[in-house]
Amino acid sequence: MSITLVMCGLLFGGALAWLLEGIKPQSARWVSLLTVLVIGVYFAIALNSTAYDFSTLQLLVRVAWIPSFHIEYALALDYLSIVLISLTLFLALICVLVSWQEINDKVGFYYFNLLASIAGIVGVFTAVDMFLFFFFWEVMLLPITALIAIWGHEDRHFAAIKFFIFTQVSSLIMLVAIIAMSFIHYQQTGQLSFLYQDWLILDLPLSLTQYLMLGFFIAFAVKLPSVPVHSWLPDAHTQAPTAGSVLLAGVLLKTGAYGLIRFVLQLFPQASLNFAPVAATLGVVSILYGAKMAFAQQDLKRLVAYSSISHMGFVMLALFSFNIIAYQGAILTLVAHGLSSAALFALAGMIYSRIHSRDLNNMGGFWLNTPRMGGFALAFCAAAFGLPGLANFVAEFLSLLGAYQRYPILTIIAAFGLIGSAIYGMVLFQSVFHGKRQVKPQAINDLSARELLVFSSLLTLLIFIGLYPNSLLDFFQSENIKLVLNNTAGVTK
Amino acid sequence: MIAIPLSHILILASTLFVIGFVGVITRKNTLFILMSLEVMLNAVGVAFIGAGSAWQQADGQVMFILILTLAAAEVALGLALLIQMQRRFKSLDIDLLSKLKG
Amino acid sequence: MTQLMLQCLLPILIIAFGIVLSLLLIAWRRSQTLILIFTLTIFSVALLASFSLFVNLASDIQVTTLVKVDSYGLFAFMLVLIASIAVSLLSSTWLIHTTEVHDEFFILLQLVVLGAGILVISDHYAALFLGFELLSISLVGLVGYSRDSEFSVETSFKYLVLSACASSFMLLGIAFIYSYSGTLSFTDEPEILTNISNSDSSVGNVFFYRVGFLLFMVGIAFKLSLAPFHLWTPDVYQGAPTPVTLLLATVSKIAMFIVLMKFWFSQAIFVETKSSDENILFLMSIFAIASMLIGNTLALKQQNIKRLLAYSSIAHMGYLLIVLMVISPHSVELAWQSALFYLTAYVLATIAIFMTLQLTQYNHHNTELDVNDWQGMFWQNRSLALLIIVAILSLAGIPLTMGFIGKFYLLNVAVKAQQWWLISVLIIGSGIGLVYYLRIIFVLFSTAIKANNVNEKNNPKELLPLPLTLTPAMNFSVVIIIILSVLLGIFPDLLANFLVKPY
Amino acid sequence: MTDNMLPLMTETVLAFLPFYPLISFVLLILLGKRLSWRLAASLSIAAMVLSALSSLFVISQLSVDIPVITSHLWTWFTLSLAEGANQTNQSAASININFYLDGLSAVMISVVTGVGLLIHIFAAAYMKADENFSRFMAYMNLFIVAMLILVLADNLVLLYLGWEGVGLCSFLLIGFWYQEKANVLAARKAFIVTRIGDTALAIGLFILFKELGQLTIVDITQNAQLLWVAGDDKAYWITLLLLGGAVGKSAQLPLQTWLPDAMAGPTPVSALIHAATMVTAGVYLIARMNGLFLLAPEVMNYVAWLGAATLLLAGIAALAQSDIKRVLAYSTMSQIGYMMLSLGAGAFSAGVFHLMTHAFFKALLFLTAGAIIVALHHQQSLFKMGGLLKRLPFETALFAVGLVCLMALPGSSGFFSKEAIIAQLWSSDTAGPLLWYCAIFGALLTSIYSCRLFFLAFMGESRFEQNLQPSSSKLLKFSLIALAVLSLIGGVFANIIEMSLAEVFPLDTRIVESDPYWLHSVAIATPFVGIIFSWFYFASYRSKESAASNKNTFIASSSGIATFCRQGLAFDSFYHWLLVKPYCYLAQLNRRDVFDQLLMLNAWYVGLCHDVLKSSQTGKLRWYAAAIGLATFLLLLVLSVDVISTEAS
Amino acid sequence: MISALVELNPLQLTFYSAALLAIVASLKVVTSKNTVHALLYLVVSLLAVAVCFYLMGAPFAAGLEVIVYAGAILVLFVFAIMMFGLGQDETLHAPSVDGSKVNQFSLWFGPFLLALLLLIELVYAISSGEIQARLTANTIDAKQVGILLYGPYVLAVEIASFLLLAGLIGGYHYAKPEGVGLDRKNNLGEHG
Repeated sequence: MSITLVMCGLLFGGALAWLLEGIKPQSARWVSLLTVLVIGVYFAIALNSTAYDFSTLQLLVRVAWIPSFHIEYALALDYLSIVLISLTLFLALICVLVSWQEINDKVGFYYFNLLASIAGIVGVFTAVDMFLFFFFWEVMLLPITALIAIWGHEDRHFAAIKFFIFTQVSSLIMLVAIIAMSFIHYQQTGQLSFLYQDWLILDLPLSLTQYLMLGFFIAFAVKLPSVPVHSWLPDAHTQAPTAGSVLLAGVLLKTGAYGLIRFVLQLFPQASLNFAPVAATLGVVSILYGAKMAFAQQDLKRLVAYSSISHMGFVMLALFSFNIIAYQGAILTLVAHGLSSAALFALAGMIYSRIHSRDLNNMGGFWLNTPRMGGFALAFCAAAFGLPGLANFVAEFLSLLGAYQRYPILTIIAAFGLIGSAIYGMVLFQSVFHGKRQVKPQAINDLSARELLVFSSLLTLLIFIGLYPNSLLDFFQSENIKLVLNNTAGVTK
Repeated sequence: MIAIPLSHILILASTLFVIGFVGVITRKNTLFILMSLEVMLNAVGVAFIGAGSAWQQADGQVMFILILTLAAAEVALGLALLIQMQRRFKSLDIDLLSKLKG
Repeated sequence: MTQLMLQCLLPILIIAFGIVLSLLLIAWRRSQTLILIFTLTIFSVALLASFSLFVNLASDIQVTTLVKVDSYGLFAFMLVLIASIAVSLLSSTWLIHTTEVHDEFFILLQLVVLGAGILVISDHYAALFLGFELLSISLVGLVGYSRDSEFSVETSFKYLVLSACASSFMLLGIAFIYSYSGTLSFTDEPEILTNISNSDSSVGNVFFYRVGFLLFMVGIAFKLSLAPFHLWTPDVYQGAPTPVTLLLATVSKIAMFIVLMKFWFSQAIFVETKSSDENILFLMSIFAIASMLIGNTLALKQQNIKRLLAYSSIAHMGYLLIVLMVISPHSVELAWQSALFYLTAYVLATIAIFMTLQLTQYNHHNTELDVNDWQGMFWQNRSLALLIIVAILSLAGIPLTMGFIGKFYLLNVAVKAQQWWLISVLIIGSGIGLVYYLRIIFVLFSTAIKANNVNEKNNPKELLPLPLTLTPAMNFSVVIIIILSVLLGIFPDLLANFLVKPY
Repeated sequence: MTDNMLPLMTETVLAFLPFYPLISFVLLILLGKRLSWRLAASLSIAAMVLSALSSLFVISQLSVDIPVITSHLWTWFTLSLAEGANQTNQSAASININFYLDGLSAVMISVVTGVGLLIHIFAAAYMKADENFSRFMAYMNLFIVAMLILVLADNLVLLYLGWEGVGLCSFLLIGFWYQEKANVLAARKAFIVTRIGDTALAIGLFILFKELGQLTIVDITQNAQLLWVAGDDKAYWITLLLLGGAVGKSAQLPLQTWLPDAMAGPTPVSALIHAATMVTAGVYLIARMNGLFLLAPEVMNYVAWLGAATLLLAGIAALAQSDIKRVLAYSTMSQIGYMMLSLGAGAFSAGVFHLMTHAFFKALLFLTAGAIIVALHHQQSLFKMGGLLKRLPFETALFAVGLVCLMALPGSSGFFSKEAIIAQLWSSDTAGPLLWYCAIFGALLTSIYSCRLFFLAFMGESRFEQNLQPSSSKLLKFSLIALAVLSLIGGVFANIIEMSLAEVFPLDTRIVESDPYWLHSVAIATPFVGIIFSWFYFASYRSKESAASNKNTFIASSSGIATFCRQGLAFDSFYHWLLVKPYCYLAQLNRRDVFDQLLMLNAWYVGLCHDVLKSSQTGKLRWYAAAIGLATFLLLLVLSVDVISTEAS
Repeated sequence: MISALVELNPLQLTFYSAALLAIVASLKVVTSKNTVHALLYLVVSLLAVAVCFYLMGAPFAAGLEVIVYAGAILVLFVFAIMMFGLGQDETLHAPSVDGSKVNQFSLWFGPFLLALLLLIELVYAISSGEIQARLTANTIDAKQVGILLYGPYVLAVEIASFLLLAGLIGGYHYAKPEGVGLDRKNNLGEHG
């Protein structure tokens, strides 16, 4: 089981795509498609053939990297990271496919960036040395920023800079917290260490952890994103090329949630517990505010972007409820939102490629020409507003059900987000597919085979997880997670 | 010899220094600026010599000599530039030299 | 003067001899190529000498009262030499465009290096002052070197007058400190503690010292272009020929910062015995904070690349000041490592950018390059554009590059010293900085203007310059710098291990 | 063997029961327009037939010995419980995809599949000409799936799945003719308004789960009755929230406004979803959760009052409608109000019985109305009809049958069910005489608007000039006749229903003797009073007077009060001003995201600083030198101020 | 004040009068309109400072002040003035600002105030220190200076020579007339 191989493979594939483009123009797409497929298959096979029990964090690699700071190259996996990596690789496939015809300029370099960012994201999900984690955390941003800035829409530079500054500034705060943690380790053991497992056993004074926790929290809250630091997201999503949006919504936001789960909650249980009311409130505000803002948008991608904020609010609320049900709900939300928002962005991309506009006012009545697309769009909108039977419902239901155990009032307020999501979902679907037809009939074609493949694979997964969520949740039933959560809960008592 | 308080010497040095500085920032004529710079350097020399004698060390005077060297080098360069400026602008108005800004 | 002392001074002596020999060489034959090769040889030999000295140095060695050779200083001197070699190589591409023979240029360059060399090993105010002035005076000669440039006189006059002003302030400060302490050496026990046993020294006494310190810092801050003494920087950067700007940005900064650290760490300990260094630390934080904020803010919408770099250098010096904020003597070593690593990253990145700047300037026949002149370079000249990208990312402190490790070092120092204010300003400053750094990178990728130009082919002025073709040697050095920046950014220990004093 | 086989088989049949229409749905969607009308129609109807036969079979297996049949499909998800989080001692609650068949769900599935089948048959004929026929039938099938899941669900989450599913189908079908702006808005409104109720339901589930650690209906009822006594606070809140859900789905006050607009959908949709099945889901929910509602008598009382208020409001509104379908829509609302009233009064089986009979006759009414509308070239306004008695005798007869049931004239199915409700109101703990009067008044209103409708549409002078195009489809006629028969003889099911529901609902222990003797007679007489009143009051509608006087009447009907009534007592505009406008206004106000603006203010501020600082770069040497002095001066000041403060301390 | 003056011994009196003279002369340097006058005032100021040096016990420095400063450096200035004929008023060479008093005032007022404040601060710092009576004013003669200069400071002397070299080369580069130092080969070639 070598995650390093996965990352290197992706990078190598990207580089190959870049190089080969010069020789044979069409090859970049195939090369990257093959790369992602091969890597995905390798990952699956490798997972099945290992004897590790991933219900706890299993250290896979540990090599000294920067000895003068005792920084190590340490990668580990558990079910959480496995699920997220699988999601990443799956969406990578989707990204490659949705860019197939959208990108015609500098294709090779585009795919290089795409695969490089995926490699970085895989790194983020596996790194357990905090310096390494930060390293990947930053490195994944570069290619994504490039994707936005080079292949984005009209305001791409602004959006890319905004995106980059938000994440960079917040992650610098995290870096400070990381360094402070390593010094605390130094003070307590006489040696610097950035290893996550080492930090877990530190005895931290509460007065300090509150600030440290906040350092991590801010970085992850920006990435998640949570109100009031969400405003990079609508711009970035709107301006990014389709695959960029898919990647951003599908995977990148998940890194924020992943950070919250793995680091904030586990390293600073007491501090996060004290902070939980604030965080949960932020989550609720995000849910409602995101839903409200989504409704107000005229830009299709912006609408979906705000809906992402709303969905991620559920994650925040659920995670800070310290409840196993909510925890499962949060994880499921990550996957479900990854799929559904990816689908919606892909939809936006396909519409854009047909009418060259993202403005809802220019749309309407598409059902007439594109019933297939409409059907899928309906399903994905339904997923977005949490129709039972699709993955998002179980996710939101579990999140709220769990959160209610701890924050009854907040959860009830959050539940109004369900209404809000219905409103924007309806607006989204109806303004595109219902109403009078806005464009000439020949202008829009129904889905091509490639697009059909993208959509149907996404929908299949959404339905499968929606009807059989235990396929995922079973991994998160283990005693271990309960133990951690109980520990956190135990602190309260 | 009768002692003169070091503080008085330093006050003298400061006064001369500040006068020189005023010259640098008020005069438009480049030549005056160079002269004012000389006044400033000279003031520093006063301070060094005062301090040196206060500590009964020759270091102050050594420093003075080094400052003298500096003054010479500076004046040489400054006057050369003055020539260049006169050649190019036919004027010594320092405010002409404000093309680089922003 | 023992043999050991002479050995220690060998790199400096080589440069000094080089200057004399150059004079003789000029007397013998005036040739551009010859003097260039000679200068390069001198620098390389000095580099070799310093490296062997650096490796073999067993302890800090005091050579007369004036200088003290230690490994930090030697490392910094090697940096200076590397930067100077880059400057000479770059200037060789620039100087051939004018008809004069530029012997003076190379002699002045060597004088600058000599001044820097003295600064980095100085242990005494006299040495500091002399090194400082040698650097300034030679630089005055260099900044206006191309006399046919319209800014020549303005640049050199500004630099001369302001530098003289600043050094006067500094000298007055030294005089104050001297009258207070009775010694001109950094490391000597101050006389005030040995001679006069007035243990009940009042606060005012310390205030006197502080005033001296502040006046001294004016000079240093001027040279490092720390805010609020930064005003000259963009003008001189812009007016000076590009290689000289590189010199200003690297050699002068390295040397001044090293001497500041030497001074500071001797002084900080000295002040510590008086158990009241809060005010001075406070003063330094003001410098740091002001520089970080003002530098980055000024660079925000700047279009001229050189001015932009000038402003960004202000910010970088502000970041670097953080290493001075150590409280305990134990952290001094970390502070040195951090500073040297950061400087190395900074120098490498600056060299990279100026190199590109010089090459593209030549291509554009335009010394006033705007950021937009680099438009679409990534698609025309990939290696050069990559060089800029790596350099900019390094300056912005993004991982994969050395600059990030440098920033990591700085943050380590700051966290250890618990300078939370400085850290927050650093973060804010970096945030602002990203705006203009990213803008440059995006310009490299953007293709909008090019498309327009295709339609207006009949207007020769608007045509983009031909794609740059680099000589193999240039290409090689570009690749080397890229690899070096990234390699050291991923494996910083390759360099960091050198920064630990072996003794 | 057979003894063992039979339960297994029953379970299997039950398990597959809802999924035949699903298969049909998938096929119809995938194949789409490639299917011919015949193929698509037979596919969807076949699925319905299969479901109906299955339900007949499983219902036949129910007996006193086997009151409940369950069928486990798979575990949906598992809710782990933190220790000590609830009073029961289990560590996890499984949410299963389980089907649970008892008397109540048996009634429901028989209605859903039975009426559903008939409406499908009707729809196949009715929608034949539509180019999206197969999509329509697919939606209808999907709706049946969701509805069946809703009524068969053994836990509330699965019920919620069906609940939302029917909502979505309703949305799709209302907006089926999506090119009309009005349809689109009606669909949106229907979905969002019901979603508000759904949210209340969801919150109710959260509380339920927190309090009981259960979401399976049987367990909830059992545990709740073990743990709580009547009047318990928790039960109060939970049932209130469940009521919220029910109110939304069943178009009761205060969430009733979507139903009239929902008539924008094709008529079979109105018949199936907005009359027979979906809108009764709320009634089903309350009946299903009766164990819980009984613990909260106050909420029962609210249910009754809401029902009464809705039936009156809807009755009044129906009086003023000009669109035939809207009249029927309001009448649906009003009839569901009866059901609610009945549930609130504790007369659960009467409510459910009325649900069934209402499904029959309201489906009949809608479908007949549909047939008439088609015949009139999609003319829905009553004022454009008139005199259809002669021109469309078949339809008129069927419609009359429906109206008779609606008015609950003796002998009709509506009579049995409605009388059963009214009879139990007077002495109910949670209802009472006041509500009885309401019900009676409602019955009066019902007969008046029914008569008005009948007079306007079928009597008097024909106001429709064009030729009629009555459909001659046999399928259509078959389904109509079948429904008419059901409507008429529906009363015979009363005993069967009573029997099958006896297991589900607690026994009625109230003493009926306290009722005054005249109750029954008044109740029976009321519709006739209404008819007689209308006969005279609406005389102009049925007379063949000159067009001018008719005109006057119609103008009068557009007076203030009439308009107020026609708009459903202005609830629409009330909500529009109270909720929709402010929300839209807020959204518009903050379209550019105030947080973003605040954050970008920083950027603006830095830009401003840049400009200010840039102006300090004047390029003037003397200013630069002065700046050195100025800075030195200021820094010295900082130092000295600091010293003074240390000296002071 | 008067009594304090009376109590001063002649040497001190000389010092203070020389200091006063230096200050006044310096003031005249920076305010004078005429270049040559200013230069002469500068000489006066330097000479007065030389006297102070002498009284501070630094006769060698006093000598250098007169010889090098007043002698050599100022001669450079004189040469420069003579070269360009700069004897006149600076206003001839700088665009005059109507010469109105208001303008003059506003031109001077800010810098003057700034300088005054700076001076006050410095004086405050000086007087706050305990360095009042430290000066013993024993003469440090040229020999001591020489021993120091060629002992510990020998490197400084060497470096100072390079400093002068730098000044020389820089000065040469700027002052050389256009065309001097052209590469002979190029000069004769097509560029010539």
